[in-house]
Amino acid sequence: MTALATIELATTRLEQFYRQMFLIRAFEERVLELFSEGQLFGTTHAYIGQEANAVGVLSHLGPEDIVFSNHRCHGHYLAYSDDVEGLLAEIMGREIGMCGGKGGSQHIFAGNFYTNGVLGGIVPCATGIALAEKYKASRAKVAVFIGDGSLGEGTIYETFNLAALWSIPILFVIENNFYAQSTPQRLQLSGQIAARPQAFDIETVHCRPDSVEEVYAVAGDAWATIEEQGKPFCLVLDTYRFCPHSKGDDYRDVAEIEAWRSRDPLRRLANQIDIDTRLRIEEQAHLRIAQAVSTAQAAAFAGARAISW
Amino acid sequence: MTALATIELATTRLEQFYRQMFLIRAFEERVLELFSEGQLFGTTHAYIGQEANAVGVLSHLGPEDIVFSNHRCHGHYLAYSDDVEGLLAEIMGREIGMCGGKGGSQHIFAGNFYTNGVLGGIVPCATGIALAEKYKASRAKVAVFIGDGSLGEGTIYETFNLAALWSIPILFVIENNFYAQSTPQRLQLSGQIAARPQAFDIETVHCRPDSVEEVYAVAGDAWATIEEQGKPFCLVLDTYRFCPHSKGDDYRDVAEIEAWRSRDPLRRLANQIDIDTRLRIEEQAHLRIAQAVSTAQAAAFAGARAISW
Amino acid sequence: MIQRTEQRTERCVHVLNRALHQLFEDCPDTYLLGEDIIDPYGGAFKVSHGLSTRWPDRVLTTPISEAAIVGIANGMALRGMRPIVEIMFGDFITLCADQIINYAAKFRQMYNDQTRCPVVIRTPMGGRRGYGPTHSQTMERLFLSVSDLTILAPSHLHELGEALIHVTRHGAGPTLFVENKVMYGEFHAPPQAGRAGLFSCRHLGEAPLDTLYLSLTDFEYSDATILCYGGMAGIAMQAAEQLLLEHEISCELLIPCCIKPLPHDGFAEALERSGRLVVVEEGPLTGGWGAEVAAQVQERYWPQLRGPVTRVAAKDGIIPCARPLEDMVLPQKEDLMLAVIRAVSGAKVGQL
Amino acid sequence: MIQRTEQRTERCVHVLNRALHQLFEDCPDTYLLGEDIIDPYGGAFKVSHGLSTRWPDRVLTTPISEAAIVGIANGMALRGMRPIVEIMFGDFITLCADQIINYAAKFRQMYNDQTRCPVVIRTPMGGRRGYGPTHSQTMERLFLSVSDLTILAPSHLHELGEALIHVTRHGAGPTLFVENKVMYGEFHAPPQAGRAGLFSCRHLGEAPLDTLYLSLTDFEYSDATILCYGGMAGIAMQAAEQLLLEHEISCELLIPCCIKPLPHDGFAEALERSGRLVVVEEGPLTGGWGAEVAAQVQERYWPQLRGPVTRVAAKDGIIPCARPLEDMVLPQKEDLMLAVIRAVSGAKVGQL
Ligand SMILES: Cc1ncc(C[n+]2csc(CCOP(=O)(O)OP(=O)(O)O)c2C)c(N)n1
Ligand SMILES: Cc1ncc(C[n+]2csc(CCOP(=O)(O)OP(=O)(O)O)c2C)c(N)n1
Ligand SMILES: [Mg+2]
Ligand SMILES: [Mg+2]
Repeated sequence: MTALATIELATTRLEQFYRQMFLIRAFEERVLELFSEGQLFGTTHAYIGQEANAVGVLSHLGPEDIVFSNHRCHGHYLAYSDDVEGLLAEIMGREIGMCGGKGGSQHIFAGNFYTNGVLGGIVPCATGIALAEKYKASRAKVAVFIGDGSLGEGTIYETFNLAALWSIPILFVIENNFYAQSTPQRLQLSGQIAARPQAFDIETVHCRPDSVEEVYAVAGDAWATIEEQGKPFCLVLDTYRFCPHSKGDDYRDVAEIEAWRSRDPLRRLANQIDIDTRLRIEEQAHLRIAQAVSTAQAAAFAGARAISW
Repeated sequence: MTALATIELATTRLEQFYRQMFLIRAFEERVLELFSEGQLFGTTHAYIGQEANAVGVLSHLGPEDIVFSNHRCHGHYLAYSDDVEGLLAEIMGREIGMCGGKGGSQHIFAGNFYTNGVLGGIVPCATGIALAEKYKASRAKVAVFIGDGSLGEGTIYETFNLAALWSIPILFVIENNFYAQSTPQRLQLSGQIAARPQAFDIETVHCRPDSVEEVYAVAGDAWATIEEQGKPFCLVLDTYRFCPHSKGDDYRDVAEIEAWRSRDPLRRLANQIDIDTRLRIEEQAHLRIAQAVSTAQAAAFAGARAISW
Repeated sequence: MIQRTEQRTERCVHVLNRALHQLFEDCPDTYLLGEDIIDPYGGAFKVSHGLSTRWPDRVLTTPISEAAIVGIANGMALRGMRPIVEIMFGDFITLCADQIINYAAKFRQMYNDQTRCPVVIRTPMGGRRGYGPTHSQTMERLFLSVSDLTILAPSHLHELGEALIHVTRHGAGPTLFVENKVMYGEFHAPPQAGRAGLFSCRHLGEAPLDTLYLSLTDFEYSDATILCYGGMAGIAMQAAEQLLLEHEISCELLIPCCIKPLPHDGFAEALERSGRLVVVEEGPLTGGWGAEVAAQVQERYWPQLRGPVTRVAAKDGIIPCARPLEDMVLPQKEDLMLAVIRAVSGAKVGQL
Repeated sequence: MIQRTEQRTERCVHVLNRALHQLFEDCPDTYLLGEDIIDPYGGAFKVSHGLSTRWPDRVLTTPISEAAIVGIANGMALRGMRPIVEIMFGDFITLCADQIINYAAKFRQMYNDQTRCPVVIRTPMGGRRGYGPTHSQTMERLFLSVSDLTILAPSHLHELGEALIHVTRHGAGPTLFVENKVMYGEFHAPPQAGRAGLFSCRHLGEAPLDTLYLSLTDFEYSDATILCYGGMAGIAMQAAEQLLLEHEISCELLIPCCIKPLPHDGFAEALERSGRLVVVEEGPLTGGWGAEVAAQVQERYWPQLRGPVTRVAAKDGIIPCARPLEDMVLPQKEDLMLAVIRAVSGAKVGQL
């Protein structure tokens, strides 16, 4: 490949990253607005600030690859599937949601993408999926996203042990945003995060990426290692959410939030992209989201017809 | 203290150790016999080979101190309480057992000694006990015994995290006998045992003691550290059971068993004790056990009278 | 609709919060453990608000470790403390099932009555908030068969704060204290001078765990007895009012605070009068509270019964997120009214 | 005592073992996960004996991690495999309650019927072996209210091997497969040519999950219907024989293989004839299987009933270690006989 071609590819990739990250950001902001407007019912956990993780890790995946996510799943789902319409309709409780309005914000499924709102238990399930794919020799990649707070759940360590023992090829992505709901890490986590998977002989990389490219690079290495060694791998990504835990109150230090905001990978990436392209991307995202909202609003509420399951 | 006094004290202590260890060994052998004779019902897990752990760790404790044990609890209980009679009657299902025949071999309680036959869950319970004693400022020592196989249970890691976070003074004793029932360690444990508590910032010492004095010494250091620092401590003791897991089959390599038998801390200790003393100790133990058996046999079966709870 | 007369001064969440403050003041052995329970957040439903500011050492905010938290509280209870655990959503009680069933509820009996484990596990249950399949369940049914475990599930009519204080201070064994999520926001409306809204009210059994016995006809006439608890109390009262006004069907209500063991207070009198029992609960039909109630009632009050005990409950299955779907799954006032009408008219399902 | 005629060739544990071998041979997607299940040990109760020698890659002996094992099997099932998990003792199923209730049994419905999680969880239940409070329980009752979960609990009369094969190959959702511990050692005694010992036998519903309908009087006369499952089947048969011989009370037996959802096969006919139902189970009385059965039966067969449905079960509380205590707690033949005599004579508890 010529140097120029490489640069072009890189540019295209950065644009692609920006398209995805911006879409997630705009989507989540719109969802929070819809909540304030009283158009949504229940709860939601926005991914604002963490977009680089989903995009950087999942850009290595195709539709045959598998993702298991948690309560904060919108970003992962969009990075994986680009299905703005299905997700928004689902959150808005519409029949045309990808789970017919039954799952809502935290229980979504489509293709090879799974979530569950009960913390911890997704980890053995995802690992079982990876084991099945190993037996099938499908070569499908499997990633599971875990919050730092979820590391309180014992099932995760049971699974670390098993994944290492049985050489199950899976990527554990720990998104370390330093909070579990209202609880700062020092009140809920002893020792170092990376030491935990390592104690079970799981190769672990802990980093504080400044950009999506950096996430993309470490994730690329992680996927390559998994592919090569047929073993589990753990990636700990320091990150931060700029929004409250769910819809509600946020008691974090404003200076802390601002410090992290000044490192916002989305803003950083924006500066790397030429202004016309950027505006086009942003416009398109807003348009898609607006259309998805209209479509969902026009669609029947789930339950307008009789339920069947 | 004069040098002579020190030696005498040491001698007395060794004799005391021998008395306790021999008692446990003889007790367990007698229990297994009673099983073969069909005098017992249910199941039992003998402590044969591991006596040095219970005696070395618990000789630092008084009756106000607290122990939580597991399915393989007879040795811990005898080292702690010397209550041959209560335990034997309990195992034999007699009303005069310390739990009136309700608990049986794996669910015993007396004073400050607790057990439960469901693996893992004893660890948070014991840690809660230690927390209560911390709040009460009772200075009671608290020990919990964990088998290497039980490290499969996730609750243990949840508890490691909490014990470290909250500086709960408790001694986690991991008796690493390299097997979980029929399963050798390589099939059930990834990484290094000591790395696990360490990953939660729990100070951990892993050793392979050859003698009860060695256990006594490392345990002494552990108790001192706990006392001094007011934090949890983990002691990993390599050990081996010479008997089958419960009553039944044993498929372990005979050479392996023999290799460990040749390091039997009880035999080693026997050689350090003058022959008359030794014989006297052994005779006394056999006598006590025989009497306990007779007493239990003569006692009413639990349930001869109506139950009440 | 009918004007209600009860005082609307305080929401139930605040009553519970006050009770915790009271407990912490009066009983130095009380501790609270749970996720996100310290100030300024004060718990996902704010029940523990203000507590950690006053007693920072006795309010232990925890990692997300439901099993270990309950285990630790069990240990504290074994040593004479009076720990309370808050499980953030009742749905997660599956994670501490082992600690409740094989530990807390077994210690006393298997240790031959030589010890006690009086741990209190408080947790919000129930739907109608759109939280979806894993945050809306009514899970107390899973523990109905656990010996030695007491289950309290007060309604907005009960002295729920007193109940919490009582069981924490005097409970002899483990207690599951169920707080209905919708109830949190409801006004506390304990009966005043024998009245609860339009109903005459009697208190049966010992306060503060008493069963409330409600009648719209001064206990003179009753076509059917409705048995309910917790979040269904308000719905059942509305159903009873509407049944009387629109259908001339008179129902008495029995609303226990303690759902396990099942107190039979009032059963004999109520069934003597009505001969019909409709049990309503927010949890799913199959294997629910109503099953045990029906089994006991038909066995003990057979001669009084004019028809089978009928059950109104959530449809078996997940609780969906979308509001209309959730409404279809959870038991509504109309479902209860229909069941009562059927019971009274002796009609079979499908005939009405 | 009466001479039995059934063939005494094979113990139930061996039937189950053969079924697993068959499954592994026929169905390459079948895996077994559990503690201590590989050869030479072959499982704590030897049900998996020989399996790992033939299929070393498909028999996964695990660490002591009940929750993660079920979770991993759930994941495998989501991807089209047919995993079976062995939980060494049913008592430990509390540890995987979350994976069963909030994962396996929820996936299909909360994902809007777009996926399936056909995991099979096999586990021994029951006492009478002196294993004490944490190794003798009958825990299936805890899961009776879990939608989408099927619970099978065959007796030694059922084609239990076929049932295991069927549900593993064709189950559409999660299944809890309960193996009574005492049954393991009993001889497999499927009815032959319409006879099961002294009983005439009909097969109701679809094999191999059929309900067995037994009569000592060729379905001509019945004073009471006994409903039971699993390890209580043999005891119920003995009780029925003795009731007829010594008390001239004729009982019919209904013995389902599937206890949830509850099949009503035979209920109408049996109750039409007897008008009385006695449900017997090894688990504790309160909140047990019998509660749901009683609730359903009194509701649906009210006109046929001559008296209340009565329940015979273990006494609420722990299962003690000491044999005589255990015997007092668990339901015995005599308890069942007494209950039937009372039901037939219409006597109240305590009057006999
Ligand atoms: C088993 C369980 N316990 C508690 C909760 C409630 N809860 C939802 S999100 C959350 C915090 C999770 O923190 P973390 O894992 O760090 O993820 P983050 O929200 O930071 O992305 C909690 C406690 C839950 N959903 N499941
Ligand atoms: C939760 C639970 N799972 C399984 C068992 C069955 N079991 C009893 S002892 C044992 C092996 C324990 O191994 P380890 O912890 O190493 O202790 P050891 O027997 O070697 O002393 C097993 C699997 C149990 N009692 N509890
Ligand atoms: Mg976090
Ligand atoms: Mg071991």
